[in-house]
Amino acid sequence: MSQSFIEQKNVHHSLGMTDADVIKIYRTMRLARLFDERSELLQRAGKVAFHVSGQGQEAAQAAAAHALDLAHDMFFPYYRDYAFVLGVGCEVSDLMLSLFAKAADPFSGGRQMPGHFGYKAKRIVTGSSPVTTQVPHAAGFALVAKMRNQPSVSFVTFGEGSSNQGDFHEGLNFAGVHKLPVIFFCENNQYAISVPYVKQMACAKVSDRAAGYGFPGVSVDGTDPFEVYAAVKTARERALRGEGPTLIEAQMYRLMPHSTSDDDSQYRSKAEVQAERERDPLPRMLMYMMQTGIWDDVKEAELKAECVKIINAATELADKAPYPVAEDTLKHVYEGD
Amino acid sequence: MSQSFIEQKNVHHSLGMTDADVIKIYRTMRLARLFDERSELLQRAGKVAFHVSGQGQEAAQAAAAHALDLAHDMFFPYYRDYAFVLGVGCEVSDLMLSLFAKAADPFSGGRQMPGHFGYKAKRIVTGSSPVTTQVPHAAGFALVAKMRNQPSVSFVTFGEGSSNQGDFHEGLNFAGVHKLPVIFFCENNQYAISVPYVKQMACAKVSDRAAGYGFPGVSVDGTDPFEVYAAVKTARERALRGEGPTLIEAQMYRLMPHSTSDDDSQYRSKAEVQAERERDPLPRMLMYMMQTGIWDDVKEAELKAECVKIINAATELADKAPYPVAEDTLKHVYEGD
Amino acid sequence: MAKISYLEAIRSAMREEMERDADVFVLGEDVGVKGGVFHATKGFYEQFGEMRSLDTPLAESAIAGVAIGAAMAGMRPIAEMQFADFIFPATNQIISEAAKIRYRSNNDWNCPLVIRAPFGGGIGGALYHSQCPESVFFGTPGLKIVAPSTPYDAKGLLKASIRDNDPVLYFEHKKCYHSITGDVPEEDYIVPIGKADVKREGHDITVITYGLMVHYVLRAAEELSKEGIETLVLDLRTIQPLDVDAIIAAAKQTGKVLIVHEDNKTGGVGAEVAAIIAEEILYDLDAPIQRLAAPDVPAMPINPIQEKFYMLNPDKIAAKMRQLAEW
Amino acid sequence: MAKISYLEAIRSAMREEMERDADVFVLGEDVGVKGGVFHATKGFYEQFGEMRSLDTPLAESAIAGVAIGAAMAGMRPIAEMQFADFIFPATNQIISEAAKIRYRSNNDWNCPLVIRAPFGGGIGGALYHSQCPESVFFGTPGLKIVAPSTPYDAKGLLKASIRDNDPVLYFEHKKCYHSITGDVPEEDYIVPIGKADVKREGHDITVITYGLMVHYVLRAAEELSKEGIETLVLDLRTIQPLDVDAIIAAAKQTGKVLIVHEDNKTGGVGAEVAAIIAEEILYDLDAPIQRLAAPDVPAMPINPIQEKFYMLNPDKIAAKMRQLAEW
Ligand SMILES: Cc1ncc(C[n+]2csc(CCOP(=O)(O)OP(=O)(O)O)c2C)c(N)n1
Ligand SMILES: Cc1ncc(C[n+]2csc(CCOP(=O)(O)OP(=O)(O)O)c2C)c(N)n1
Ligand SMILES: [Mg+2]
Ligand SMILES: [Mg+2]
Repeated sequence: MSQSFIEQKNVHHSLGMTDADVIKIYRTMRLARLFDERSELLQRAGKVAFHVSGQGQEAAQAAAAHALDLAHDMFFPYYRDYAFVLGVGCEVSDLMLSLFAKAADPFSGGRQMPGHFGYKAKRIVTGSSPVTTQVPHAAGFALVAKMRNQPSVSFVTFGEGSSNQGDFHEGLNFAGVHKLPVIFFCENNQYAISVPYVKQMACAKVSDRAAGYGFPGVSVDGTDPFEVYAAVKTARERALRGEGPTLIEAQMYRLMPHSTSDDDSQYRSKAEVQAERERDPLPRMLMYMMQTGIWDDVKEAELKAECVKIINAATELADKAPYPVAEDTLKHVYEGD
Repeated sequence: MSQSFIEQKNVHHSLGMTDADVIKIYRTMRLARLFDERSELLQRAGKVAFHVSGQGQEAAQAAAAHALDLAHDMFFPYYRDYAFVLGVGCEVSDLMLSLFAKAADPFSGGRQMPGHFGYKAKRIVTGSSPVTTQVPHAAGFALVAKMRNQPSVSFVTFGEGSSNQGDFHEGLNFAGVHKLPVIFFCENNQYAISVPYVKQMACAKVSDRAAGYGFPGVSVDGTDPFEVYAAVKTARERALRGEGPTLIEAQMYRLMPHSTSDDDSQYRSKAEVQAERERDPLPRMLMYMMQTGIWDDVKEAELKAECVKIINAATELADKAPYPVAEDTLKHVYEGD
Repeated sequence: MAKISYLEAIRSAMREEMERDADVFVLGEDVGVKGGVFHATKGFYEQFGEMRSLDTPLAESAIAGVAIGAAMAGMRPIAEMQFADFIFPATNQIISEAAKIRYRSNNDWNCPLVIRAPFGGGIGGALYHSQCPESVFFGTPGLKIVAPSTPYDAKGLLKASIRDNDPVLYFEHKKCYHSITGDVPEEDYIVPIGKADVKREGHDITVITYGLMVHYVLRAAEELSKEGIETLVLDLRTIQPLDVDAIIAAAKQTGKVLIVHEDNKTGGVGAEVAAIIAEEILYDLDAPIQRLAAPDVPAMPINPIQEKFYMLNPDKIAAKMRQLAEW
Repeated sequence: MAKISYLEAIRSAMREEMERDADVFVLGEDVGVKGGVFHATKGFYEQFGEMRSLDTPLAESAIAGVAIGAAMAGMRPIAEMQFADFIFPATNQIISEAAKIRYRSNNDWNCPLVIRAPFGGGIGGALYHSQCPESVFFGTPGLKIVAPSTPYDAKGLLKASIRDNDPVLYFEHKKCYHSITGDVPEEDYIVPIGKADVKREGHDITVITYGLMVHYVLRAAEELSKEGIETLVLDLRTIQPLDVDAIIAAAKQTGKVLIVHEDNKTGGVGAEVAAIIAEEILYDLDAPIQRLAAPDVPAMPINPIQEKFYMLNPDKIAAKMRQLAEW
């Protein structure tokens, strides 16, 4: 619940970040939020079938993306990571094409659900629905980086509920034994669908789990982009020095229902959600930038307008884009088919 | 490497144990060791095909068994736990029948490998070869004990290598969330077949893992029966009070190759094994008992003779016992067949 | 008799068994407070309390493994896999443990466990919320596998599964939940595991199927009936053990057999059904044994064009049936 | 040509591929310092160093999952499951991930992975060191599955698997390791995935099989030859994708087909082979399609009486072949 970064005026300078860095992160957050809100609308309007929201998680995602090396690192995002994938180079139109399940969807050619990323050109590794399978993959890429002596770090995200899967344990353990360059980034949004944190695990923090793998675990305020940025930077440097993985827990709150198929009033109160809206990273980041003097109402209006234009254009493009061809269902089971 | 219990004269009194308790534990250890040695001989002589040894692990196993409630607790031993199963009421003849794969083998009717226990009358739950699957089962029994409000604790053992399996993580987490009465007992004998501890996990102690599940983890000298006894007693009381599980790591050394199919000179030096023989719990327990005055050469000779007699009788019985009937292969796939 | 939905049949089977037998309880992701993502356990938390409608951590191997432990301890757990696609992390517990507990212990222990798993597609679920994973478990002795198509069968088979003393995988078709309704007796009944059911009599061709496809086949059969072709429709209901007698009888009746399933063709349950017929009554056949199933691709895409291409439907089935009838 | 064992064929295939291509490496439990519990990777640690013969923690899902990651990263990992029975904890990684990576990414990513798994029984391995798990993975599109019977095929298929750009499950029969030797060319060669092989020509009956059973069938065929019955023996070699053309040709040649496998009968690969024949060339058959396989029990017991009862052998096979010939 730290309000610290808002109160402090120059957190970002003390972290070696320029004003432009901050604006870039904010822009990513803003774009992701607008995409997310638009997706909700499109779903409610019956234009698309399904959306899974990342609202409340944008600060952590955008800041983490900004702390990574887009030319060398490898990314293993999970389904809420719109801000993250925008931060590492995806376009809103990519997200929209995926949301509409159109042929030009770069993640899967309209095959997978929205939120299932994968884009080799952007160093995003293909992901699936069964949670946490990507965690050992991230270790596998890191193993190869170590074998080939490449300055590449695997950055993999997952929810806190997913840290209860066997693959979490096995993946972190493998990376720990071989001191692999991996950042395990848990977006702890307090719920696994309807199951609250206390019914998921009995340790106080997800980061407590790192002790079992012999590498550091840190918990940060996931609504504070600067804390997240600093933690990811530190973890990345550690990884590059050959000292091995870090488990980062970014603590936050899932502001929306689990997905458009979920009714969260079945398991949590409106009051709880309302209270958590106080920590919504977007207005707080805006306040920080205003207070710091690098932002003002005019710039905000301009940005908003620019983002809306992007979203509108992407929506139109995706809406009009063709679906895949029926017979192409048979393609790409094996090489050459 | 504590020599402490040998140096102290009345460790057992300070733990509330009688002399008879100590002698009972020692007898179990002795019997298990003799069974183990005999099995090695039988295998080398071609009388049986395969043996997996528990030598070096008897103190922890026998002491743990002695700390449990044989009328209420449920046991989930792993394949090296001869001293443990003897301690909870199995006979050497049971072990021999299983070693010879005879029809009267109470664990499996000659179906499973030796070291695969399971005996409802003795509260031993059936186990298999794929490691660590028994860990969630132990949580399941403990869940039922909690539901039914029974004073029953699940006691489950496994090697340190097995603590890297997904089922370890998922089982401990489940038990932690629901504060179930389970004692997770890791027999850390330093190797998973050929793979030494440092190549299995990067945490200093297996017990470090408990932090990730929100319950205590303790490491004890697994060659010291009193340390083990005390730890298991404490964990059991905690479980019965409804405070949840404990992870106990008993540190020890596998004195023999992984199994009779293994040649350990391929991956560890004779010198290392020789040095570890110094910590062999059997002579040390004997020394303690001698120094404490509850044991002497005559009693030792008597016990040895009694044990050899038991082993001989069991060997003969098992050797002569009939194999299962061929057509019974088809039985017990489902109820009633 | 009351007309209820397939989902309500499943819910009421569980509810009644839980009322009847204190050893029955449900566990799984979101089955407690929320009442299940499909609401199969709606109201259970309120009626039976937390411990009998237990929200678990997100860990399928633990859900299966803990349930196996509880079953061996004498309870009758019903473990829910949120989607059948997510049963795979529990494979080791199901195949190495549940299936082998009675056998390996020489009948000393047993495992009265039900694993419910919503399966099947045609609901815009994409690759990982549409799969038919039954063929992965089919052929593992020690497991029973059922896949009902109607509310009557769903309720009766679930009750039979809960009362069974061996592990049962219960595949329920998501698309049937609300779209299929049917009459169900007010009084307690079971549908025995291992018995197929003739859902329609006919003397021209035989179609053997299960799950959602039963309804599509019946629709196709209606269509063909107008053309003068009468179809015997055998609903397997239980996939393992297969009702060999019923399969043989149904095949013999017409001598022309088509096997239809939603799962992909190669290595599916249909292969075994075909093999049994080819082994037992080859000389009674008047046409090659046909199979109609999904294409051999990993799973169905989400976009509506390709989902439709992937999924069978009454038209595709009718076309194949017509072909067979004309053979 | 050199006469080498089946195990040496596997080892030399890996060694030569690792010498040829720096992207090839092995990982698994005990594959490094010890050289594998069956010594399949003996000497690799010394020749290629720790990173290319990597001892992993005891965690099959990680072995598969890390290997999948490495494969997507451009390497050609060979992951060893110590026993095929222990492949099940990795099921989710194999079925949900490896098999679907190319498809779900619309060809953007691929997964050139080999998983080696020693399978099969008759070696006193009991329930959990004897299993034939191929039918669990058979029918999952996106996977290739091979199961060679001879040193020549073992070496050639392993090389082909390593060079393949999709995931391959390589089931090697433990009982063949030392008991089967055969000629293998000195020079580099591959055996293409997807091609069955006629191991013996014959015009009376056709036996289709794979793995260890190839040798038992050949021995039975010898026996029957003395009685004047000539058997065509088709070794599938690749289980997925099946060589449909070769199956059809072999079945047509004699019109009498027996399918033999060590795996239990129901839901085995034999069911699909039978179904294909019954679908494609029913009218060319002179006898019902027979299957001979292990009984439908969870796995084989360790005691020698029941292990023998469970396992097929040349005598049991010959008896069934005789029956078919006399049909
Ligand atoms: C193996 C598996 N089991 C179940 C599901 C269904 N499911 C999708 S998301 C989810 C909850 C995930 O919670 P968490 O990891 O905390 O991530 P969050 O959704 O909260 O971001 C569940 C149970 C799944 N996708 N994969
Ligand atoms: C899932 C699984 N994978 C592999 C094996 C083969 N295996 C048997 S014992 C063993 C090593 C176990 O090491 P650890 O857990 O430390 O127990 P220890 O044998 O040292 O007592 C292995 C790899 C197995 N039994 N189960
Ligand atoms: Mg969450
Ligand atoms: Mg060990």
